[in-house]
Amino acid sequence: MYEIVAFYLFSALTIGLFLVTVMSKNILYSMTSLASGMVLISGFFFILGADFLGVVQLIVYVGAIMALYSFAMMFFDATRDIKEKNTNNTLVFLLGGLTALVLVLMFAAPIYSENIQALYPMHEGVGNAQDVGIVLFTKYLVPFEVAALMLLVAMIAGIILAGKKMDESLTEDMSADDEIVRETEIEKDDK
Amino acid sequence: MENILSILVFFPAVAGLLGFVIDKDSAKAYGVTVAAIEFLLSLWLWFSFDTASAGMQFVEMIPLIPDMGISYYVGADGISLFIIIMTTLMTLIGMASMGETKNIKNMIVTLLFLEMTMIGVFVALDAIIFYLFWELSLVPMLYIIGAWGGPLRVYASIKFFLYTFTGSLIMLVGMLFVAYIYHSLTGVWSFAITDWYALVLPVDYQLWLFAAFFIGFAIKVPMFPFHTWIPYAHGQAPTIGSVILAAVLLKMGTYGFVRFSLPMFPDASVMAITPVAVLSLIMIVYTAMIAYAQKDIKQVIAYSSVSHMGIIMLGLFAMNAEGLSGSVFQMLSHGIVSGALFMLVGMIYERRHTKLMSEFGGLASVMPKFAVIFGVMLMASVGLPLTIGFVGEFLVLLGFYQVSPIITIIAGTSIILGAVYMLRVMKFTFFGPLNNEENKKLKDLNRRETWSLIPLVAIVIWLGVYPKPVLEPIDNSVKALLNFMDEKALTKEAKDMIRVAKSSKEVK
Amino acid sequence: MLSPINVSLESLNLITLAPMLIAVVGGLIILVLDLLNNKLHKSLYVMLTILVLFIDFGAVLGLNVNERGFFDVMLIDGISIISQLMVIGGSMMFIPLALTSKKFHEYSYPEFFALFLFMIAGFQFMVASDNLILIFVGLETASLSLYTLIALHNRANSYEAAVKYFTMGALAAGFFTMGSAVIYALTGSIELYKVAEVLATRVNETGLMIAIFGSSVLLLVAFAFKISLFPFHTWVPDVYEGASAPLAGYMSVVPKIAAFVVSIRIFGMYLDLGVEWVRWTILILAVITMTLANIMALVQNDVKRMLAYSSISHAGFIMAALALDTTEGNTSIFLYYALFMFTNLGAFTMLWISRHKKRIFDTRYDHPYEKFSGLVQTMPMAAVIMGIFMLSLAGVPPFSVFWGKIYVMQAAVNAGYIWLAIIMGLNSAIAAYYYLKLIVYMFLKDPVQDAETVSYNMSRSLMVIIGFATAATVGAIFYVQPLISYLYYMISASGY
Amino acid sequence: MIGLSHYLVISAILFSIGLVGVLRRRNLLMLFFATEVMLNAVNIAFAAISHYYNDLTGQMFAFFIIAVAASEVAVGLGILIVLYKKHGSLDLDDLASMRG
Amino acid sequence: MENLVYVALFAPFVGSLFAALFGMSERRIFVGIVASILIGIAFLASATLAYNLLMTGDVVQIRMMDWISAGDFNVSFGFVVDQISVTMMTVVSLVSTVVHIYAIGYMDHDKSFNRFFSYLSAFVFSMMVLVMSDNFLGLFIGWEGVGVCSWLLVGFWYHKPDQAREDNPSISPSWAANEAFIMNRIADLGMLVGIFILYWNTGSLQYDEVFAQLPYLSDAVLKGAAIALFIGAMGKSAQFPLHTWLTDAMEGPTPVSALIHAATMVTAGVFLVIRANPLYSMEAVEGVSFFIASLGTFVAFYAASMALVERDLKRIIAYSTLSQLGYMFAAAGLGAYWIALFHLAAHAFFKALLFLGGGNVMHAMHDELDLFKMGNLRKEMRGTWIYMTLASVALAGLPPLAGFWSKDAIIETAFNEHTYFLWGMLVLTAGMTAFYSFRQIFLSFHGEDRYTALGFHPHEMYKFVLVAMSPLAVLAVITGWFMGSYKAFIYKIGESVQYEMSAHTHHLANYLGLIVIFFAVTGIVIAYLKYARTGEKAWKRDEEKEQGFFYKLLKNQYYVPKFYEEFITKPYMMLSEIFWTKVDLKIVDGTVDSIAKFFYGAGDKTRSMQTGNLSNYLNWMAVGAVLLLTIAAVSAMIG
Repeated sequence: MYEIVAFYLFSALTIGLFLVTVMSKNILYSMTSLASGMVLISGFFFILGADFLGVVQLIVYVGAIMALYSFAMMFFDATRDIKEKNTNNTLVFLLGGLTALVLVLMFAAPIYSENIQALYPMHEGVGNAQDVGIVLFTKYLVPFEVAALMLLVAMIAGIILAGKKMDESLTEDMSADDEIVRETEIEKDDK
Repeated sequence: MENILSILVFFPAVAGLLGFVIDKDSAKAYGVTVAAIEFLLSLWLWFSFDTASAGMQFVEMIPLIPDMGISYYVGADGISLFIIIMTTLMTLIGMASMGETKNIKNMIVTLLFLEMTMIGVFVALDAIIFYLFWELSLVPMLYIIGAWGGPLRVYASIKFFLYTFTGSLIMLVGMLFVAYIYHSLTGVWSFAITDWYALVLPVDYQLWLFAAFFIGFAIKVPMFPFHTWIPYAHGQAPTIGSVILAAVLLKMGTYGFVRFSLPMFPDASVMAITPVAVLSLIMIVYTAMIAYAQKDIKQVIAYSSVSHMGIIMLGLFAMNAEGLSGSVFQMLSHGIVSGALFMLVGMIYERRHTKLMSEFGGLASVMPKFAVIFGVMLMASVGLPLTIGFVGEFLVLLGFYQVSPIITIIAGTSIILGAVYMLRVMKFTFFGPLNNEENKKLKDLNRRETWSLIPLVAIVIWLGVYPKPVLEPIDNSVKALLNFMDEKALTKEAKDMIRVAKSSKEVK
Repeated sequence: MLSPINVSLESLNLITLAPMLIAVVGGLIILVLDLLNNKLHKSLYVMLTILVLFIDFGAVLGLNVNERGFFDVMLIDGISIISQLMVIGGSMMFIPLALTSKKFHEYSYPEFFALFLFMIAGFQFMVASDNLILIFVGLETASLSLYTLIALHNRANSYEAAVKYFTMGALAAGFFTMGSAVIYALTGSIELYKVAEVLATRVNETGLMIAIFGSSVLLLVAFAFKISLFPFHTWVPDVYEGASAPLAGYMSVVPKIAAFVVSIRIFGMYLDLGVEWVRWTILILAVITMTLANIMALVQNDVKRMLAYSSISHAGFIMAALALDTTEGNTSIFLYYALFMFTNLGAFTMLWISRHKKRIFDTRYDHPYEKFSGLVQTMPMAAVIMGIFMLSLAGVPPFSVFWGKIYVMQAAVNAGYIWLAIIMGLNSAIAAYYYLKLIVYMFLKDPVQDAETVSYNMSRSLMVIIGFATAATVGAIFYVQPLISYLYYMISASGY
Repeated sequence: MIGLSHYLVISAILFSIGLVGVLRRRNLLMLFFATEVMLNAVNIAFAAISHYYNDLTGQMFAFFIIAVAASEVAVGLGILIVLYKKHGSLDLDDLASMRG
Repeated sequence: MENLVYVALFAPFVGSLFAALFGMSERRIFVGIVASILIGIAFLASATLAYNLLMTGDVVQIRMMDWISAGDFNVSFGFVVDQISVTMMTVVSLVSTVVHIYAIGYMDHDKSFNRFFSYLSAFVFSMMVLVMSDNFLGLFIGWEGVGVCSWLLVGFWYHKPDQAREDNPSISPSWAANEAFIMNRIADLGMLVGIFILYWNTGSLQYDEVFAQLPYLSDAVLKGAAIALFIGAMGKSAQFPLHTWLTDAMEGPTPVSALIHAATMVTAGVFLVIRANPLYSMEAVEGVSFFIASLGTFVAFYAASMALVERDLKRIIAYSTLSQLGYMFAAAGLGAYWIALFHLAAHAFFKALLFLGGGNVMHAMHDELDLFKMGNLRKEMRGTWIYMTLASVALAGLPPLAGFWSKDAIIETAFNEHTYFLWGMLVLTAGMTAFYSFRQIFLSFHGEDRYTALGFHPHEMYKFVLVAMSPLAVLAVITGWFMGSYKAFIYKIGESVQYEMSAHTHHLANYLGLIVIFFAVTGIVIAYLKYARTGEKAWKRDEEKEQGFFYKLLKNQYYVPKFYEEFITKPYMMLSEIFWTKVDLKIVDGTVDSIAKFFYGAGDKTRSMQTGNLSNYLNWMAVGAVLLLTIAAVSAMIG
């Protein structure tokens, strides 16, 4: 019962919040609702017994990612309303709706099978974090390390892209923009 | 020298590579020397060729990609032998007579590469090697037309390239399919034509494959309605380009029919007689009429070329030794005659920078030598007996008469229509009063031009009077081919249609 | 309580990790070197990178076929070895392009080379696993590095390119994860060998087809994006235009090889299960891709952009081979890319050599066709070589790409898809036009520039690369046989 | 009782919302938000499947997805910064210098 | 003997080559002399051969070398000297010799003197090949060879400009040459077809082998071969409807007209029919033969009718040639091959003489050919006058000159075959012949002097030319006397050439002859009354009459050339233009180009898909994904 209530509550809230995220004209609302949605999603994780995941969700998403976004937002001075020209809302919603429909149809299929044996079963009476830890550091050690590498890449990327050295370009001779040496007519119809 | 074919193929290419370092002013001498050596080599090939044997000679085989069954596999028989010699000859003469001075070094190098690809096509016994040279030959030609051509040269060269390229890609699919069938029957990959000959294909496969090869070859020939690239190519190409194009490149198409379509798909070939004959008729009559309507001398010869190729096509599908031998012989004769005609037009073009008939008239008085040689070539072109043009045309018509008298008679109008448009050229260019002031100071052929044409005149007459040395080896190979087709044919209709020459023929 | 886990070091088969580790360590060394001395010249890093890759290459060569390692996460089968070799080999060929005579922004960063090596490691992980997680993480590692490398070219266009690539990549990642989720829901596993096993038992269950199809579509979208199939190809021209020429050339080969390996693993699985729908979807997408890209390439005014479209078209070509699901088809993928790589290397290097910091010929393009007009008169050798590359791309024998094309077409014919072979042939014919266009400019038009402007960036190492690419393009006929037999052996050994 | 399908459906709906966001957003930063929504939607699916199969793999996947999302944000923001420095705008519509 | 054959054959060839060596240099009189001598040698050789044949009856057959062999087809250069060919050889070489010598004088002032002899000798060579060959293909070589030489010689004065048809019915020498060549080519196709038919049914082209097979062939084949070969003959011998070229060919120098377009080449068609007499005498082809005879008769009359009103000296002679060829065909068609051959020979002599005489007049009148501008030339050109009168008498068929004997025999044959209509026509034509030949003589040599007023100062031809013409004059007189011995000579060849009048005809022969003579004399008398008198009764042009329908019809050659121009040449040109500009460029090439344009255009269109806007790209991606998903869902639910 508690699960049902929680599920529907969280569902309604996440859907609502994420709708705000994608629809709102105000970046602040958008971001706030995103953050709240993520918190609620960690709620799902807790319902589903994925405690560790829920915590990671909170820490990484709500903590790290949202923090990054808010810094970025400040940097971009994007607190004012965003003017977006949406030329083709019908298409967008049609696509979204269709996607939802097809995915729902897919998931409505008898996708779940009793016969499937869990490869890495959760153990009764063992905390989720422990279970996760064991699998993560045995089977998924390599992906884990690669993820570390990925984060390193992301870090380096972030640093050098945001770094001062990028302000001056060695690639482009800026003067070129002003004086085009020669205008050549492009022969469009030469066969 | 068992590997003379390889030498023939690669000598020009190596010479072409080395040609890059030759000084600009000596480039032409270099090119002519190389072409002359190549020509001598090809004569040597003839000399050491066993004319009595009908099979492949000087065969070389080096596996290149055994997993795909591709090997460097070359050989020559009576059919290819003379086309090779013609190729080397026309390259030599074309080069020697060339008046081009712009970027001469590039031209020489290009021509030498072109020569390699042309000879490669005619000696290849592996389908992929054939295809390789076939495609590669487009590139130098593209450059020649495009770089030294007339005002529409870019359009013409691209059209030439793309058209042929498209057709040959379809042909390539056909080749791949044959290889696949060969593999599924024997378990071995092979692109060797001689291996493919052993394949006995069901008739419906034959038809599809015939169609695939047909597209490739027909565009090259060029058969109606795939011929429209050729007026542009000829019209825009420099003289040397037209000479090589008409003399050699077009022969690749007809040669392909002999090498691939006929022996591999005998039943389909027999079934295709009527459609091919109809297309050939259209080529013969329709293009002859178009030639008549031309205002530009070169275009007349270009269209006449198509018309003559129609005769060759007709002979190929006569399914008897007379027609087929005649057809192969006609390839040589057309090569030499149309090559010479293009050279002649080029010479006048160099002097006057126009090819319009209306600009000329009465040239015979100021350029008698030119007029005489043009006249000889004209007569050969319209198939006058005792010139090279007659032998082939006569044999083709003779051969096809057995297949269909009506078609032969319509095709025979080529001797009339050919005369109609060629004589028109003669009349408007050489005869009549010499009215145009500019024409009055025209110089007759100089030594270089005369001496590059005289060998052709000599050949035109020699092979018209005594074609035997050439015709005999061709005939041997053709007879072997027909025998082979007859044995291989599945359907009775095909067996009936293919007429094997018998040495001792019963008299009715 | 959980019982303690005992894992023997041997069972981990750590050697399977060695190649990637070499690349990663190499990247770290470069970072450390930079920390110690930030005045080092780029040539040092280039050479270091090459050396690292050299060792990496050796390590891959030393791997045994069909081994698993590290709790079966690592999968070293034939295609993973050959694809790693090609990734590393391709990288080794492209990285010396940093040694231009002029300075370009990205190469002033030592981090560029570190990221480059990390990216290679990412690709290696991606291809050396059948675990969707590792594939995903490896893919993202490589992609994130690549986005950065593109942006590091440091001009407006390259940012734009990076943003476009990045955003679409993020969307593709979404589809990939969703697809994985469906697969996971279907089979309870994300390891492809296990997935295949379970799916084989479930494939006939009623009502499940929609999920199987759906999963294939979601994954297809993700990889079609990487491979650049229609309509997921839209990023390619812009990214190639925005990126530097070496990187564009690199992108046209190496990431695609990695993506193809994963595609072989995933879609090969579907095809083996008898899901014909996937085959037809891929075939149709492939055909549309090659045709449409060809058609769009016809009207391009910029050589690099044209090459971008051409690489889309080539990718469509190869994707069709993938749908054949035969050993020959799969061999042809690698053969094609190996041969394509040399030609593309050459072509993009030529563009790179001619790259200016100013846009002299056009307000927008770096390499408009006009730039090369009459090249044969000013730099005959360069024109001839570039011409050879173009002919090779057009599929004119005996240059390298032709052998790839003919092998693909033969594979199609052998699999009974003659119509496909014909479409491939006709597409080659269309494609010939735009390659010819460059040849026309180089050979048939009169020069508008002097040799200086075109050989602006020329340096000895670039000449070496060009020479190498030319030799490999021209001499393809001599090494195609060993290449085929090696590839065929490796692929059939790994059961594809 | 809440079954797997419930979670999957909510995941599907959230995924579609994310997609809608990706499609209609013109501001790059907000577009990035939408991609996060999509990834989160998938995470729900993974966690749910994991739960119902009693298998940890799904959680692993979700875990890595979060890691990837984090890295993407870092790189993405880095690119946005250089872009913003150059263009002074994050609007997609200003970003069409390369076309055709 | 074989050597003689080669001498007869190749002496002209050597002459031609010799002359060709100097072809582009200044006029050298010795070129003409050498060429003439070589032709003379050929004549001597031919004559020796003829004598030898007459004495021994041994037919010489030689095979020089292989020519074409492919498949089962095999043909070589082989020559046969039998009664038929030796007759032709002798006639051809004799007339040629005379014409060569004549030409030295006639072409005296032409700067292309050497070239002329080269062509002329080449023609003789071709003609010798034609008549001597022992197979159809060899004959075809000569056939085409003479065609080319005729083309070269008719167009010899190639520099003359084209004129309107009203001013000059032949338009220009080059035009006439082309016309001749092309018309002959049309007929040659027929000939080729005949050759094909014979080859595929008999397996050979050797005369003897082919003829040996004839009895075994089906009627259809025989008919086909006969028709096809005759089509060939029609072209060369200018039979209706392929006759227009012959009169136009008069644009060539007069020696050419004499040699080619009167004595030799044009008779090749007759020769072919005679040569193939075993074929034409087959019962199956009786219909064809009768058609030949009828056509011959028709042409005889038709040509003669046009000659009645012609003013151009040479064209009159050309019409008369045409008419006489009709006679020959009539004879050949009726089976009297030897008579046809005999008339051929006799005609060659007197017609050559006539032409050469005409040449003298032309030379004297500075190429003016209008009879109305001459008159009373006899006082200046006595020799020519005698020659021409002699030739005209022969042509008119008055005894005892050559024309009488041969022509009379033909007319008699028509009677003998009970084809009385043909006989009537031929007799009538004989009268017309006499009229127009004497009209020409009277208008030019008699009557009033009209040329002085126009500023002409005619003079007689060189002496040596007149001397050279004398053999022809002699032969024109005496040939007929040897008809009997010739009959004996030629009968040796075999049954098929033998032709005897029935006893009935033989009985009436004298009366028949008288009828012919009567008509001829009547024609001459009318001509005299109308044209030869002087003073008051002198002939005056009647402009009004010239507007009459019949006059105009005849004058315009029954509008046949006009018809050809309007209904063949012009439509052909138009159709060619349409094929080129409309069909080839617009449709065929247009299709090809439109395919290319389609792709290029499609590129331009699809290009706009690449908007550069990221949002669009994302849309594309989503559309693709959603579409695929939907299709997947639908197909999964269906299938």
